[in-house]
Amino acid sequence: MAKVHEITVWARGVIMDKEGRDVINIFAEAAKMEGKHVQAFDNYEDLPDRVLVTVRKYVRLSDEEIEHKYVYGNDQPEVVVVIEATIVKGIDVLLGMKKGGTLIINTNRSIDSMLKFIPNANLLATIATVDADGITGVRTIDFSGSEGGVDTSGIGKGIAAPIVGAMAKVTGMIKKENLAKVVSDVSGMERGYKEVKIKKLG
Amino acid sequence: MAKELPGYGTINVPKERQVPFGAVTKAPVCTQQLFITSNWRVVRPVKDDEKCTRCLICYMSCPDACWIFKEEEDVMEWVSDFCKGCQICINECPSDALTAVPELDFPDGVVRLDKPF
Amino acid sequence: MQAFNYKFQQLEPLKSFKRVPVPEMYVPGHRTCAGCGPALNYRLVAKAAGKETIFIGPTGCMYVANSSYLCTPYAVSWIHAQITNGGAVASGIEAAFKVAARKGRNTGVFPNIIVMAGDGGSVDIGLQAMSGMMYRNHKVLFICYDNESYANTGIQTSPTTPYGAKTTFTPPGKEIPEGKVLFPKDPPQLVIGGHPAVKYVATTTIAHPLDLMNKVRKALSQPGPTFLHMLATCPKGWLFPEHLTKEMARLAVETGMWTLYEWENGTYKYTNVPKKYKPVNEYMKHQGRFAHLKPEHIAKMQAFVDEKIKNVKQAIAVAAPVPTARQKA
Amino acid sequence: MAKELIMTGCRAAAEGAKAAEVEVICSFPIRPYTAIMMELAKMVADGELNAEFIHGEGEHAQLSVVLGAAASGARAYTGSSGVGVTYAMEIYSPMAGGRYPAQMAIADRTLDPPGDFGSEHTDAMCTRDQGWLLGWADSPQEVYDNTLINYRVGEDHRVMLPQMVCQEGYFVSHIPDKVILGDQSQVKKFLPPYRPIGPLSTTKPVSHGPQIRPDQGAPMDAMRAAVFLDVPKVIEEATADFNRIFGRNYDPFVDQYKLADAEIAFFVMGAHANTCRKAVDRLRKQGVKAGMARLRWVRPWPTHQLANALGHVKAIGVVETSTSYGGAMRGGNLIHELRASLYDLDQRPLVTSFMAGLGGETIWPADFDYMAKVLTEMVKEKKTKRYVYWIGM
Repeated sequence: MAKVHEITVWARGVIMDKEGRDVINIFAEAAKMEGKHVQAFDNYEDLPDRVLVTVRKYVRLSDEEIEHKYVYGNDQPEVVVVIEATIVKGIDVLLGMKKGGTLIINTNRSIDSMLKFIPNANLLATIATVDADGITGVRTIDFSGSEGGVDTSGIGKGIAAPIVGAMAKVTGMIKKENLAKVVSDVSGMERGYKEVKIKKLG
Repeated sequence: MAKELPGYGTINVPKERQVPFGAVTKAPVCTQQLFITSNWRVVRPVKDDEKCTRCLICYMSCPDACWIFKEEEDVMEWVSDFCKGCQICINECPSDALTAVPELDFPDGVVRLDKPF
Repeated sequence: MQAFNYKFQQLEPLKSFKRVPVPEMYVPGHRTCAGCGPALNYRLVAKAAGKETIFIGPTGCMYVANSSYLCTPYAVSWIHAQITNGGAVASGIEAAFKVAARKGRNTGVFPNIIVMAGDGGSVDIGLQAMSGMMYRNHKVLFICYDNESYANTGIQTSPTTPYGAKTTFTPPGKEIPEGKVLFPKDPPQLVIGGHPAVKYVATTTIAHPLDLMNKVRKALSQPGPTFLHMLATCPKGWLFPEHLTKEMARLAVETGMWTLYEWENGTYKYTNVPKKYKPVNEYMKHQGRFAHLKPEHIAKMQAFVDEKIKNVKQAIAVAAPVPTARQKA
Repeated sequence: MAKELIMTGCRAAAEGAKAAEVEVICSFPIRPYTAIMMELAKMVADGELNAEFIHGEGEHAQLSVVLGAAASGARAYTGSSGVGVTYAMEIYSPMAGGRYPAQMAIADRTLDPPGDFGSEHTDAMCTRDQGWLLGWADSPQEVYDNTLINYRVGEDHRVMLPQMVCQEGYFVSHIPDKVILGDQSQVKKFLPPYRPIGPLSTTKPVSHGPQIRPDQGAPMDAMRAAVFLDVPKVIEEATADFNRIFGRNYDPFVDQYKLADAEIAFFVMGAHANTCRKAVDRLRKQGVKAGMARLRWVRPWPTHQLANALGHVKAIGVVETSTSYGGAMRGGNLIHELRASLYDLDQRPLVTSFMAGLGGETIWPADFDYMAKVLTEMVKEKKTKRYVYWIGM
C-alpha cells in the first residue's frame, strides 16, 4: 500500500467551521488535480459544532486508493494545521503524530512564543506560522455546508486562502498553481504562500 | 438429545467501557468536572476591581455560571475552568470593568486536554 | 379523584439580584455554544426553581449539548424525553408523585416538574404531548425555550422561525429570495386559546433575568399546568457574534419582535413596553440569518410586527410587575 | 379467597392489573384492547384501585406516560392494539434501554390497510426486537396469570425490563371463559412491591439517559443483550413460584401437549392452541401421532427449550399468525427463529409453515387436519417441499 498522508485541521466551531472546511476541501481538490486519491471530511463526533468548541477536519492524500477511508478520524497526522492559535494551549493537537511532523498555525505571534505552549514540540521537524487574519481579515460564517449540506457560499474567500497557500509552501504536497484554480481569493492564497514563516526544528 | 447444543456464551463488557445501568448517572454537584471547557476560550474577561460595582449583572448573564460573588471579600470571582470566552459579561457590564484579553497573553489558566469534546 | 392535600411549593418572588438563590442547579461544564442563549435560560430557570425540582428534557440542543457523553449539568433530577413526548413523560412523572404522596410513600414537598422543551419540542413535533398534558391538568410547568429553529441538527426551520430567516431548510435562492416565506406560530396563544386548565401563561427573555425567574416562580406556585415562552437567542443559528446574546433579546423587545406579558386567569398584563418602538431592522441587521433580505421583505416584517404591537397598545400596558405569591392553600 | 368467575380476556387483564395494584394507568381507545381500560376506569372511579388514570392523547403518549411513571417509582400499566401498537414505536427502545419495567397489555389486531378489527400477531411482533419481554396467553386465565408473572419478572433487579402481555383480540379478549382470580394474600406473596433503581427524586438527584459517544454505544447494546442471558432463569423461578402459590401447572416457556411420542407437531402461539389440542386428540384417534408445542415467550426466545421439546419430532408445522412480507420463508415470523433453534441438532425435524388465523380469521378444526396431512406427507417423503402454505389459498 502506498503511504497515506494524513492532515488534520483544527478550527473553532461555528465562527471558523466554514473556514476549516474550506481548507480541507481546497487542499483535497487541488491534490486531486495532481492525480492523487483524496479524502476531505469533518470529524463526525465534533458535530454538531458549537460556538468556539474545537473541531477537527481531515484530509488524506495517497497515490493509491485509500484503504481506511471509512475510519473517521486521522490517528497519525503528519501535518497539523491550527486555524485558531489558542487551540494549541488547550489541546494536544500533535496527539498521534510520529516524530518529524509539521505544524502550521494561523497567528501573528512569533514561532518561539507559540512553541512555549507546545510541550511535545519535539515531535516536530517543521513549525510554521501565517497571519491569515492579517492577510485577508475575512471569515465566512455560514452553516449551510455543515452536517454534509450543500455549501452555498463559495470556497476560499476568507482566511482559508492564505492558509492553504502556506500549507502548499510548507508541505510541498501540492502545487500553488492548482490551488489557484480552486480558491476564490487567489491573491490571499499567494500572500499566504509568500508570507508564511517557517522554522526547522531538531 | 444426541449432542449438546451451543450456548450463548457470556458477554463481558470491560469495566472501563461499561455504561451505567439504564444510562442513569448521579447528578453533578456545583460543577461538572468531567466537562472542563477552558480550552474553548480565545479571550478571557479581565476585571478592573476599581470599576466593578458588584452589580451582579455578569453573574446573571453567564450561561456557564462563571462569575461568583464572594460576599465576605466583596469581590467578583471568575471561574477559569469553565469560561468559554463568549464575552457576554463584557458586553453587559455597565461600568466597563471587564476587558477581553487574548488567552495567549497568559502563560497558563487553561486546562490542557488530550481530546476535544 | 380523592381529595388530597398535596404539598405543592409556594415560591416567593425575588426582589433583586442579591436575593437570587446562590446554588447553581444547572452547573457549569456542558457542551453548549459559547454565548448560548438557551443555556443561560436553563441556568436561570433552574436557579429560580431550586433543588426540589425535576426536569424533563426533550431532545434538542439542551439535551445533546448539555448531556454529552454520560455527564450532565443538571444538579437536580433530570430525565431525557424524546423530542415528541416531553408533556407526556412529565404527566407520568407527576402522576407517579401524586400516587406516592397519596400512599404515603413520599411525604416531602411536591417537586417542581418542569419540561424544558425547544420550539420544536413544544409547538411542532411536541405539540400533541404538550397539549395533552395541559388539558389533563397536570401540575407541570412547560417551558418553551425558543431559539427559533431546530438548532441541534444544524439550523433547520421550525414553526417559530421568523419570516425571512435563512435556515438550512429555507435557504434563500433565485426563486425564493426571502428564505422562509411563512410567518411563525404563536406558542402562548396556542396554549391560552384552548386549554382551560391553564391559568397562567407568560413570556420573557434571557435579557430580563429577574422577570424570567419570577415568572418561573409564579408559574411553579400554581396548582395546575402553566406555560412560559422564553426567547433564548442563538448565536449559531441566527448568525450573530456570541457576545450579543442578551443584546439581541433586548432588541427583540425594543423593536416589538417580542412582547413581554403575563396572562393570568384571562387578563393580560404587558411589561417593558417601549415608549417608541425601534424599527425591526435595528434587530434584524445584526443577524446573518436576515442578511439576504431586501427592503421589501423587511417592510413585510415591519408590517407583521406593527399588527402585533397594535394588540399590545389596545391592552393595558402597566409598569413591571412584582409577581404576587399565591395564597397558601 | 381465590374465586372462580367467567370473564373475557380484557376483564382478566384488568383484574390482573388491579391485583398488581398498578399505580399509574394510561389509556387511549382502540379496539379491542379498549375494554381493559374501561374496566380499570370503573375500578378507579369506584375507589377499588388507588391509581392515577390518565387519558393519553395517543399510544405514543401512553408509552411516554408510563415511562415517566416507572422512572419515578410507580408501577405503571398501559395497553393497545393494532396500529396503536405501531404508533407508539418510538418509545419501545427508550423504555427498554432505560430499564423502565412498566407493562403493556396487547389485544392483537390486524394492522391497516384497510381497517380490520380481527386479531393477528403482527402488531406486537413488530416490536419484538426493541428489548421488551414479550409473550402470548392462550386464555383469559393465562392473561390474568401472565399479568402478574410479567410484573414479577420485569421488576426483578436482574431484569428491569418492560413487558408486553399479549392476548388475541376477540378470541381471548372478548370470548368469556373461566378465570380463577387469586386471593390478594397470594398476590402479595408472589409479587413484591416495585423497587425502582435510581428513580427520579429530589433527595438523590440523578440524570436519566444522557447522550453517549458512538464508542459507548456498543457496550450499551451489549449490556442490554446480556440482560436477556439472565431472564430465562428469572422466568423459571417466577413460574415455579406462581405454580406453587396459585396452584397452576405452567411450563415456563413451552406448553407441550402430547409431544413426548409425537411424529408430527404443530407449533402455535395464543388461543388457537385450544382448537389445536382438540385437533391433536382427534388425529391421535385416527392413528396420527400428533402433538403440539405452544410458545409462551417470544422474548426471550426459548431456543434450547424448543430444541429439547421438538428435537425428536419428524415434521413440524408452524402455525403463523403474523406476517413477514418478503421474509426468508415468505410467510410469517416464527418459522425463522424455530428453524434457527433446531439447526444444530444432529437430526433436524422438517419444518414448514402455515399462514392461518390472519386478519382475525378462525383456524378451523379442518384446517389442522389439512396441516396434519401435509406434515404426514413430509414425513413419508422425508423432505420439506414448501416453506409456506397459505391456508385456503
